[in-house]
Amino acid sequence: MDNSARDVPATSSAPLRMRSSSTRLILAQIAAIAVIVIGLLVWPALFPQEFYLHIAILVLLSIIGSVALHLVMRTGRLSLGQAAFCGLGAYTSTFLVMKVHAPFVMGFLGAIVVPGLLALAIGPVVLRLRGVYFALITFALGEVMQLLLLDAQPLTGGADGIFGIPPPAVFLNSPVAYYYFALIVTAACIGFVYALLSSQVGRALDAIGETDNLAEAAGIAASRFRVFAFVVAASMLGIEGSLFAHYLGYISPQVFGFNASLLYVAANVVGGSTSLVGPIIGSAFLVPLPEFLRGFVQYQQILYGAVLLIVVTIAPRGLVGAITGKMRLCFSRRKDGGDE
Amino acid sequence: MASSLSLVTQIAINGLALSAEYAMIALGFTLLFGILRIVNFAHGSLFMLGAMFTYEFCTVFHLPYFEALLLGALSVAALGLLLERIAYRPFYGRELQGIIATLGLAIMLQYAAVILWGQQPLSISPTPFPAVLHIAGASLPSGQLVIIVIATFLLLAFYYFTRFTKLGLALRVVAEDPEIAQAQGIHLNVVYVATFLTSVLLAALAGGLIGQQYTLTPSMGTDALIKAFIIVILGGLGSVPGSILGSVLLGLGTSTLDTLFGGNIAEVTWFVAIIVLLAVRPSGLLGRSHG
Amino acid sequence: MLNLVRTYRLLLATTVVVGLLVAPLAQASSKTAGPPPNAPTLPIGGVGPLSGGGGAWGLAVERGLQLAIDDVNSSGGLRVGGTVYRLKEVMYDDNYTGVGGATAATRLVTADGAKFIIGSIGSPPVLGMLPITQAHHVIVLSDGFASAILRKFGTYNFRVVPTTTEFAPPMAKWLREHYPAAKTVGFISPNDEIGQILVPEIVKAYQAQGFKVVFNENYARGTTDFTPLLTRMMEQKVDIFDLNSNAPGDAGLLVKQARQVGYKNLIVQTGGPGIGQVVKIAGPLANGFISYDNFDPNDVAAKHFVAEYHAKYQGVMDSYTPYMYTAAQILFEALRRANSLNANEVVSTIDHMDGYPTMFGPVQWTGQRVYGVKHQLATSFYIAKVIDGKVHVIAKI
Amino acid sequence: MTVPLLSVDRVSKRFGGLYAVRDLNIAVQRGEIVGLIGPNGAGKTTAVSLITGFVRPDEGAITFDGVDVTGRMPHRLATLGMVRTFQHTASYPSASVLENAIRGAFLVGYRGALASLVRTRAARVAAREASEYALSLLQDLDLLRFADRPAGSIPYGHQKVLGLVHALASRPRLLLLDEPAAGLNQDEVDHVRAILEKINQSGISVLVIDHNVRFISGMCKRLIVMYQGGVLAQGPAADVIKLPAVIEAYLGGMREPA
Repeated sequence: MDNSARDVPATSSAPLRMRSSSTRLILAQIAAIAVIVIGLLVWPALFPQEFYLHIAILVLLSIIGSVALHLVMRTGRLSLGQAAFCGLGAYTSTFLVMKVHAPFVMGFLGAIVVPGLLALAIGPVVLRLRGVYFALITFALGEVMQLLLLDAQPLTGGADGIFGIPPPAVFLNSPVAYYYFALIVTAACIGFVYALLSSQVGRALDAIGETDNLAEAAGIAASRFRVFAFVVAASMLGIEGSLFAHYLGYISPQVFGFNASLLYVAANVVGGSTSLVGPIIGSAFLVPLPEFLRGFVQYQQILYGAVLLIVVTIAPRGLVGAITGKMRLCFSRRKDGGDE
Repeated sequence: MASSLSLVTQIAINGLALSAEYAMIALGFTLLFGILRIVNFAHGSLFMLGAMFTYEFCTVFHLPYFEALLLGALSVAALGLLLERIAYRPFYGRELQGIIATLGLAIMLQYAAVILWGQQPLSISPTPFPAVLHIAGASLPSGQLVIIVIATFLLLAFYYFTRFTKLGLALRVVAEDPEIAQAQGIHLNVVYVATFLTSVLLAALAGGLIGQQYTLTPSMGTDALIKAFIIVILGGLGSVPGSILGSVLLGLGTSTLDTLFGGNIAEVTWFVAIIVLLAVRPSGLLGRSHG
Repeated sequence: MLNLVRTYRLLLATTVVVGLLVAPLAQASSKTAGPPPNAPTLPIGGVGPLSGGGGAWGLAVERGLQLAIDDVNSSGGLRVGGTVYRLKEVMYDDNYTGVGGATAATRLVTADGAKFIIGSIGSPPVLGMLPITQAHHVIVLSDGFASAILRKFGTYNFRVVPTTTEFAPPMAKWLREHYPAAKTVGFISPNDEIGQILVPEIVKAYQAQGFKVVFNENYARGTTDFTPLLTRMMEQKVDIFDLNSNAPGDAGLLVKQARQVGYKNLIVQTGGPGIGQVVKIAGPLANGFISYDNFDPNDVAAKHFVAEYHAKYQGVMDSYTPYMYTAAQILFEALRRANSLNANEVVSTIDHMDGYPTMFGPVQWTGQRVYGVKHQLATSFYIAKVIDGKVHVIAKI
Repeated sequence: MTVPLLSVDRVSKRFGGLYAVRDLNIAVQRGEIVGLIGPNGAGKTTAVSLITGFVRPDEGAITFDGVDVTGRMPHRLATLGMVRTFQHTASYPSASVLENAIRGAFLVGYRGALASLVRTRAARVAAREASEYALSLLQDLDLLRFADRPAGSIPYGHQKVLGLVHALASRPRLLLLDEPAAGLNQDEVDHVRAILEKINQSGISVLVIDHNVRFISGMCKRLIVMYQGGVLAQGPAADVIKLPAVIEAYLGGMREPA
């Protein structure tokens, strides 16, 4: 795909893209972002019901995870076990707060550090694998993590999980407060990833994501950058886990299973895995989806599956791909060659 | 009866039976990957459908078991023709979308089955093979024996098919290198559809065969899929001999570990084992390592 | 062959299309007329796993509650505080996870304005629901094994299915009395809350009666071949093989395979109602199987209920369905008696409903000693035995 | 004569028992442009891969600018100024032409993860420098007009040139080119040749693999002929190509189906 379709402008190419069409496109994007930001800020006022806040919070949290996976996918690796890091974060944070009686901040930091360390330990080994092999080994890692959470009963409460996890702070007890808390953290995570991707590091990640050899030849330490992305992603998932645990007040192993890992993948594929906007849109679309289908009780799962299938069929480059495609058509006079 | 000898024979027999079941499950899965490069997340669901259709023909329409089994498998294969168009063909060579597509399909099939057959465990009754054989102090349900025999037969037939038939050879060429295959005038689409049908047929047969031994639920495919994963990783993705080796390893291993150490340990052991194996030898025990 | 193909393409196409069309209709058709058309509707929440593990239980909630609601609506609606309400079930899937339960509860409470909820079944979803319902003073009649469910969230929550704590001791006592020769016991259970929380309780009960537990193994959910575990169990020479709270499907397979590998001694099940299914799955091999059961199919009310169920739904009825139906009955009766929708008034009314007749016998609340709150439904239960393919109640406790 | 920029001493590499490269001895002098020719399967590409660290040698030593670099990672060698191109993957097909060039200039623009993340002044300056350098290269090699086209969508000849840009962008001292003119028409070949000569005049040493003897011998003072994994002959182009052994090897190499 054309680089200008990315949300990450290759800084220097700006002068070249200063064509009226592209500028309008950019303006449109800015406008869209502005609308979204304002929408997010006033959301609680528009939908004061706890339920809508609840869903919004779940969306925000899942965005952290999808964006984290996105970072890994940009380096050309698809992980089917990301939920393991989320679970590790959730249980670490819970353990520190409830067993060690540390303040939430410590639990939060623990949720960042511990999954990061795990990723740092296994990353160099597993990231040597590519394609399906990497997907499968991460799948296996996810399963192991879930089994450990299940079987380490004295530590994790086993299948029944841990309940009564306190909120991060008393004033965060109300859904509205937690919504803004989650909004801030999520925004920070997205901002961080954006900064990363639009920096030289991001350039390196995209390079190794596309062709290892060329990147290596140009002096890019492919393996090191991959591990870096993997670790950052793990820490972000830890953050999601911590926020999740202290929001819901209850965690149990099955929440961090294969389906959770797949949701991150689905968010990237359905949203579009070539730009940071993809996973965000993907999560915002997939997490609430069941709520629209709940009315169908027994049929909801069938419809959910159908939606997945249909979206990847009609929008192979993901929703964002489809949208930007449309936008570019409206905003650019010049036909763009290589854009499939 | 509990002499250590009989224990060993029992472990061996259980292991053999499991191996046969696993081989049935894994064969179609690895075939599809070997040739179409598709990780078929719906494989388990097709397995489940095979079992359900067999149940339908056997218990509801009161056909003799083997007719039911065959009819069931053919029905699922026929369904497969449709699925191939809507959920597979658009995604050949597009791994990412393929995963999500087959995943969506898997969910649809599973919960369609929930509506058609309910969530309550069904059983193919009356059990077509009630007898239990006794060998050297160990016992083997005749149903298991049937699975072992048919699995062996199918594997041999499959071997013959790939070695000595035109289509089989075409299959292998395509597996090696689609471009060369095309250059040699092989119609890829024909091979693809043939492969897909074979894979579905095998999955469905496996379902119907294994189904007569156990209970049938719409979610029975999930476990089968995970087993298939483990097996192909052990043996090597896309390698048919590998998948057989993997099945035997997993079968005998599970039987031994479960008997001597119990379920939890066994399960963790397997995943740790495949992680280590993948780390040191990604292509599995018999897989072709490709750059 | 080609014909077959076409037929099946057609068949699939139609099933899908018809299915999607019928879905909403099915919803609609479940609202039978009765109360005045202008009667205000009172939403009754239903939460249960319709997907994920334990999927069968979700239907138990949905249908049990629906049947109870049909009873009320068809007999003119529910009169509370001078107004007649038309009851309406609002059922949500909880995916058998904590977050699923929390989401379903939040939606019911804050979006649908439900003040009363039936379900869910299983600790994870229930533990996910209760913090929310508790905070909103919403009354829940549910079933989760975890003891915390009553200890920590007992105020507005009732457990309507007897747990191991209630029935394991008398069951063990009965076995001791009727099988004095038996000494050793073996367990095989899934490595979830059943293996981790329930089995230890049953073990205690057996040991209290002087039995020796010589084998206690877990298996991973989804396992279908238990012969390896059974093989080892037989090495331990167990006199009683207890299926504890294994789901009916697994229990059936365990019985079948245990007999196939040549286990000759007694097989009992302390918990996990659903003896009928065990018989269906194990066939003749189920003969001699003894199980705890609390649902007497010969009871008049029970007969009527089963008939009602099969008139409306086809297929096998999940054994939790009567419990959820009964829970709804208790709730509606409490609303009538309290003549108010105020949570606290309704709770205290339920607390004092001992004696109200149900198909499980008169209501009786217990649990003060164990959970510190009398919100555990105690039902009389039976011990049933399979004799040449038929289930016979051989004792009532 | 001074110590060579690159020297390969008795390097061997086996793949599954078979020698791909055996006792290879090559030297590239500073500022030299040398051609590496030989029949298919002679081990030319393997040699380049060994030199640039993409393949670890079984035996032997590789010295670059007096430093022993045997078995170092490719990106480390790139930082030392040794950069290669690939015969088949010339560019990042989906990234824009400009982005390709900038990625090539990574070493120019990168000042460490933290620096580039917090956008320190140094990092910003470096990044700007990198992109300006990339632009200037595109300018020089006449690719600027494609700048925001996906690299995969531009004509093959230009893609090959873009491969050169990508390699040049990291300001190498030694350039190893794997068949830069393969599959190009005569005009394009001449264009590439002109570019390579220009590159060489700018002081960059070049080692270039190619089949096209005319193309290579016209451009390189010195030729190295590989055959069956070793050096068959080397010396002034004019003489080497006349050697009967070379002709035999070549024809032999040509005869056996590749």
